[in-house]
Amino acid sequence: MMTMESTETAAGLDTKQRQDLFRQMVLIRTFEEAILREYHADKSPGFDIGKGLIPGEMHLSAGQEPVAAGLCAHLTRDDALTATHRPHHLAIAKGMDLRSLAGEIFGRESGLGHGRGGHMHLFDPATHFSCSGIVAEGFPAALGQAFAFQRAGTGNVAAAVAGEGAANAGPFHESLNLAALWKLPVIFVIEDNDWGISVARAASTSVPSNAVRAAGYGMPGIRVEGNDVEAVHAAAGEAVSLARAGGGPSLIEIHTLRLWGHFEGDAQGYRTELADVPGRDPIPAYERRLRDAGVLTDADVSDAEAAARTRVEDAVDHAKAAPVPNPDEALKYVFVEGAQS
Amino acid sequence: MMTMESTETAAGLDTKQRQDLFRQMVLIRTFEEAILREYHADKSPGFDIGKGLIPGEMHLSAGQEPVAAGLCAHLTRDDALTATHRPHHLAIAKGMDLRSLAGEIFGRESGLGHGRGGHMHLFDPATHFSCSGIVAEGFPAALGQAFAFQRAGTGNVAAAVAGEGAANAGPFHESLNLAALWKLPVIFVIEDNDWGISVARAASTSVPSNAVRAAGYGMPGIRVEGNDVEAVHAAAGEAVSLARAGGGPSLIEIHTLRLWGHFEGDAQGYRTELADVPGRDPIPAYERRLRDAGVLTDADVSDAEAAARTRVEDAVDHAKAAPVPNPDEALKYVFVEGAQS
Amino acid sequence: MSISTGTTAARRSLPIEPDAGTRRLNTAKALQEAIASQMEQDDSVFVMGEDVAAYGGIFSSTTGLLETFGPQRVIDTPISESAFIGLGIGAAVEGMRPIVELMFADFFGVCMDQIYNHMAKIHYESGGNVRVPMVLMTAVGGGYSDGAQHSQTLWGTFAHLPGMKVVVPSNPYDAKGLMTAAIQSDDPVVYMFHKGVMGLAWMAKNKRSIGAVPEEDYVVPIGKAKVVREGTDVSIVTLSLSVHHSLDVAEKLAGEGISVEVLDLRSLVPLDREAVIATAAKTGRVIVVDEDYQSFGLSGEIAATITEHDPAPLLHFSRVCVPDVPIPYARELEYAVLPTAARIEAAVRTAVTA
Amino acid sequence: MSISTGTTAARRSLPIEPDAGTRRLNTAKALQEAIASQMEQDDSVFVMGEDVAAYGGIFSSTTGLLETFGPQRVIDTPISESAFIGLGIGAAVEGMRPIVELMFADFFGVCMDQIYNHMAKIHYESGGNVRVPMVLMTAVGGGYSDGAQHSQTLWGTFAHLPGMKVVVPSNPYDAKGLMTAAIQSDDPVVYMFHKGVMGLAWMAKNKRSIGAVPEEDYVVPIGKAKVVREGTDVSIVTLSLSVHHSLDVAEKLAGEGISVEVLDLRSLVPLDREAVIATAAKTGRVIVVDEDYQSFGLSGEIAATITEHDPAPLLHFSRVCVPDVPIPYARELEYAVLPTAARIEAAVRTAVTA
Ligand SMILES: Cc1ncc(C[n+]2csc(CCOP(=O)(O)OP(=O)(O)O)c2C)c(N)n1
Ligand SMILES: Cc1ncc(C[n+]2csc(CCOP(=O)(O)OP(=O)(O)O)c2C)c(N)n1
Ligand SMILES: [Mg+2]
Ligand SMILES: [Mg+2]
Repeated sequence: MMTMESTETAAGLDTKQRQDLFRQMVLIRTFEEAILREYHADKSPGFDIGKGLIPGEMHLSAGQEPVAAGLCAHLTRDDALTATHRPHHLAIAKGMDLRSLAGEIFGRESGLGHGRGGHMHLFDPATHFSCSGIVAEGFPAALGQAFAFQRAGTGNVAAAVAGEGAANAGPFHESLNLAALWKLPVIFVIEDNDWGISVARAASTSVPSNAVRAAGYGMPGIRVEGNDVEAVHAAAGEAVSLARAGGGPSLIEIHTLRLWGHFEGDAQGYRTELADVPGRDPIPAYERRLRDAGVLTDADVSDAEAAARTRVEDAVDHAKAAPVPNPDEALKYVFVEGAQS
Repeated sequence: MMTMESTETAAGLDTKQRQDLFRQMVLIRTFEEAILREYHADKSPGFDIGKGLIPGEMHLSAGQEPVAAGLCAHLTRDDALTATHRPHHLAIAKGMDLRSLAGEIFGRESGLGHGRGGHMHLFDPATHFSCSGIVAEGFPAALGQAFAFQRAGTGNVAAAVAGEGAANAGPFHESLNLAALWKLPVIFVIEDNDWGISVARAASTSVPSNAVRAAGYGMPGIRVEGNDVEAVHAAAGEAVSLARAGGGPSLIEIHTLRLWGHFEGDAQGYRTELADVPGRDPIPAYERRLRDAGVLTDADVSDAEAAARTRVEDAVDHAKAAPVPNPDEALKYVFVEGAQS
Repeated sequence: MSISTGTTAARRSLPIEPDAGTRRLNTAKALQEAIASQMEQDDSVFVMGEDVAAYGGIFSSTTGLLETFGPQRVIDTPISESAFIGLGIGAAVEGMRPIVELMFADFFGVCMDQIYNHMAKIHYESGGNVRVPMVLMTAVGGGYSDGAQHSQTLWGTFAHLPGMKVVVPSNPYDAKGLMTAAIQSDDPVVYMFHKGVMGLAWMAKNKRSIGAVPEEDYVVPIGKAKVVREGTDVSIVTLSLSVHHSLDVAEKLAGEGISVEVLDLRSLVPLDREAVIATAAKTGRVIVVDEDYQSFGLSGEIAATITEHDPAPLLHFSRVCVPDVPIPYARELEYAVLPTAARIEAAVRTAVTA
Repeated sequence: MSISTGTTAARRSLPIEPDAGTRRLNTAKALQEAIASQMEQDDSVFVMGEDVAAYGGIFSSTTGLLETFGPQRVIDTPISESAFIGLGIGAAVEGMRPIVELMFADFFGVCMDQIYNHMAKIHYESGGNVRVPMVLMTAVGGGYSDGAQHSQTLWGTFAHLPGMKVVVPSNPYDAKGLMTAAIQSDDPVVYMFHKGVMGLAWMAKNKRSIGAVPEEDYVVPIGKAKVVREGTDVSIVTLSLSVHHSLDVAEKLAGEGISVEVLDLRSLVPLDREAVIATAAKTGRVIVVDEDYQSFGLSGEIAATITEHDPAPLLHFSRVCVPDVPIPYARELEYAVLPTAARIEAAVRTAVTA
């Protein structure tokens, strides 16, 4: 296990790449802010989780953009990625069509799953993206995708992302062992945002870093501190290269930040460090850093924000205008062949 | 992780203790040989697994006596132990009544579970012994027993034993994390007999030693080589003392030997090293060592064997003479209170 | 491993379904009160699960318990369901009385081996020598667009597998009485509460999620159904949130002269087969309303219970269940597959004209 | 993630239940042959599980495949069921056609989340965009004293949960045809074979575990039951090993002038409800013989299927199942709870006099 400090990591990134990382994070944040707005727009008076244009549990990823941007910079659309109940940042960075994503979140026929899945169940053949609402049960799918890539000899890789809470669940262990045993091209990524709902990392995990667990599988393990997109980029780059070259899996734990509640409606009364959360927002921090380095101007920032806003609002508008699914077709898609029993 | 070599381990054991370890192993082997004999006595012509006085799958522990003897020398009847589908050696060393054990194996009313459980399902309140036929699913029970002991402040500990195959299953990981997190008095013991049925350790486990995995939970891990009862005794002693003193769990992996097939009837065609298995039998080896050290005489050996034979044949005779369960009572014991639905 | 008998005596002396009185609580509060009272009286009772301490349970099953009983008895766990449910089993085997929460029943697939092969079977396999006096508490049900992995009821799955009792309260009174009975039971009990009957501030509230609850301890016996509305034309056999939809329909149709009897099963294991047979004999027309998947579950068991007793009185049998489809996310789709009042009403109308 | 359509065309052209011919195989061989033939024709088919390679499957489901296809396509796994079943799902999503063995169905509790929340739901949640063409093959059943954790059939549990097809062959012919259909299906199929019908050398052999099997490829359509014996007095609705016990009883009672119809369901999902309704209408007296637990399972589903269609023709309904008890170890106890020929015969005698 190694620890990578954020100061060492800019090396090798050119201006375009750094701007792209910034733009990717802005796009994700803009999307999440729009969903936040739409989600709460019509749930009052008296928050009702089932009401409104976007009903149900909503797990937003604000604060965790560095993970998605830094990791997905190394992945093509033909690589695979599996995510969790908190998937939007990764879906966007992986290149999912924003209209299909928003459509699914709004439960419309235009959505990725024609409204059957919802925000925790995004399956996109175009970007080989999937996710699962069951903690840690997304890991194994990545093994299978990596297995298929390995057999086909495509050189593609699969990334499996989950929270630090998931790293205490059985499938984490089974998946790391199997991936290492068969040298599958998988990159395991743990997003350590300090919390699993209301349970602090120290109350769930017997060791300070999941990266130390990599040694138990004979794979490289690294913990990235500082919620720093460039450090993530560097660590992910090594892991992806290793996997593509046939060197097998790696484990990366990234110390990141859950900027908002576990889900919308979470009052976070349990959260001791709540006061200093806003100050840890990674996007203004990265903006400052790039400005200080002279690679980001006022115009670049407004352009990034405007471009993001245009794409996101287009996706949201499109979703809102799309038809809701036909209730008479609720049983469609249970099976490919034939009706259900 | 440390590795303990067998040559360093005799230290601290007096003659009586060494003889006791030998006697314990002889007792276990004698029992397993008797079950082997009885199991096969009436299954021919043409082996039929469901036939005979002892029907069903039979997983015998011959060759793994050093684990049971070395570990259980440190446990009292009030400590707990959970085992697997291969439980006899541990049950005997833990002090289970041999008649109750044999009675259950023969499926008699006199058995521990009145014939309901069978050889993979031994539950003994007197010795806090339990086992499970589901690989790795025995681990969690030990956490709960240790939790109860911890809350009651009794100083008792729980040992959780399973094979090297089980160490790749999810509950292994979940249990080690939780035990370490809550500093539960548990001793995790992996019996590495090189095989999980027909799957060689190298085909199932991504690292050469499970002891390295202990670091991923922040607990001590040790691998004991040589199938050496005194080395096991030493390692277990440290782990038990640590747990009793409130120091939390440890992991011990013991390289041991499956002397016979996975279960009776296993032709072991897959087993590449079959030819040299008999030469690795730990009991003659220990006998030679104690004889060489001058602490075991011909008389001691015959006495140990005779005493074991007497106890074992008594238990077997008792089981054979006991009544079979009454089929009209097949539904008894589903619930404590009331009939089932 | 020891057999605790103390609370058995205590249970015998508790009132059985006493008068409800006038104090009104919501279901969540009633449930919390049952747990708190048992924890006060019995040190061996403790609560464990994800987010049960500071958070108070995602669906408020444990609100306030941490404050009263402290972190030694109200314990947050890692996301390691097999390990902590198994821990509960091991503690129960040693004489403690754990209440373990599985946050959503939908997650059973990550820990079912502990539940059905261990918790439920140890007593039998041990020939009665080892008891597992444990409560596995879990939230069920949909209706708020939580998708295919967070909206299931799944009680048919638990009830199918032997060795565990299964209770499913529909209202505050039963929630308290069944939880008290569950904690005091020497058998493992799966306690399944529907999110929609808890009376949560942040979810559409059923008007019957608040009701009269005695302050004293009492039990609702495990295995006893209740006729919650008498009727003569058609029987609805149901449970949990669907009881309320069924009562709404019964009230509405009473105005049209259709008399609907509603049987709240309350327990699935043991199943009160006498009550099922009695209502079927009374009306001859049976509708099972069940938020679980239709096939191979509760609705079939009701048909078999009636017909194996005597098929003759049965003039009509139908079911309003989830039609063997994963629960869809979009509201329009989800409400097309849930057993809504509209579907129940249509079924009743069909039944009386059949 | 890609949709493979190649084999769909292949499937269409395969004969459906052709003449059996004269070549006789046992069920295990028939099953192996189906797998081998599909592996030969389609590189994307592979087999994975514990002890499926050198050992050939604990119950001989994969004997000989390693020798023919090598370790890249016949793959032993660690004891990590969630991981390797999930691996199968991921590979299927990418267009492969995995056959994954879960050694005993009893182990479902360690990996059910992958099975029922992932394998079975992805196609639906994706709105039909992602297919999971995977076969989950597993051994079921008792009768040889393997105890409560290794003797269960559990098909009711799988059939209750939507999104996976469930097939249960009782003989060599169906074993081959259903496996071929399962591999070629674009839906996930759970293939449950009873150890007692495989014709294993080391287990009591049922005389019908050897039978005529065509050499060519063919399919037994998923979802089609079969009347394996015509009769007029009473219908036995059953599956798997119990088909043979039922046929034995039917043969015996024919001598006494009692005419028993035996329906082999073969598939549980989809369930051939028409066949169930037809036999019930024909005889009016239905006995379900089921080696699964009695309550909340298959037997209830049969009662509901008949009565929701029309309760009137049903004169008698009864069940011969495992009476909601963990499978006991001791032979005397186990055979007291299994659906033996003696219990079936007694049920038939009761049915015809009722
Ligand atoms: C098996 C399982 N257990 C519990 C849950 C409920 N749950 C959903 S998210 C969550 C916390 C996850 O924490 P972490 O893995 O750190 O991810 P984060 O939410 O912080 O992104 C829990 C307990 C679940 N979905 N699945
Ligand atoms: C969850 C589960 N998967 C598979 C099995 C089948 N099985 C029984 S024993 C065994 C091998 C166990 O190997 P190991 O843990 O090394 O123990 P050993 O038999 O060598 O003592 C397997 C695969 C099982 N009982 N439970
Ligand atoms: Mg987290
Ligand atoms: Mg082994």
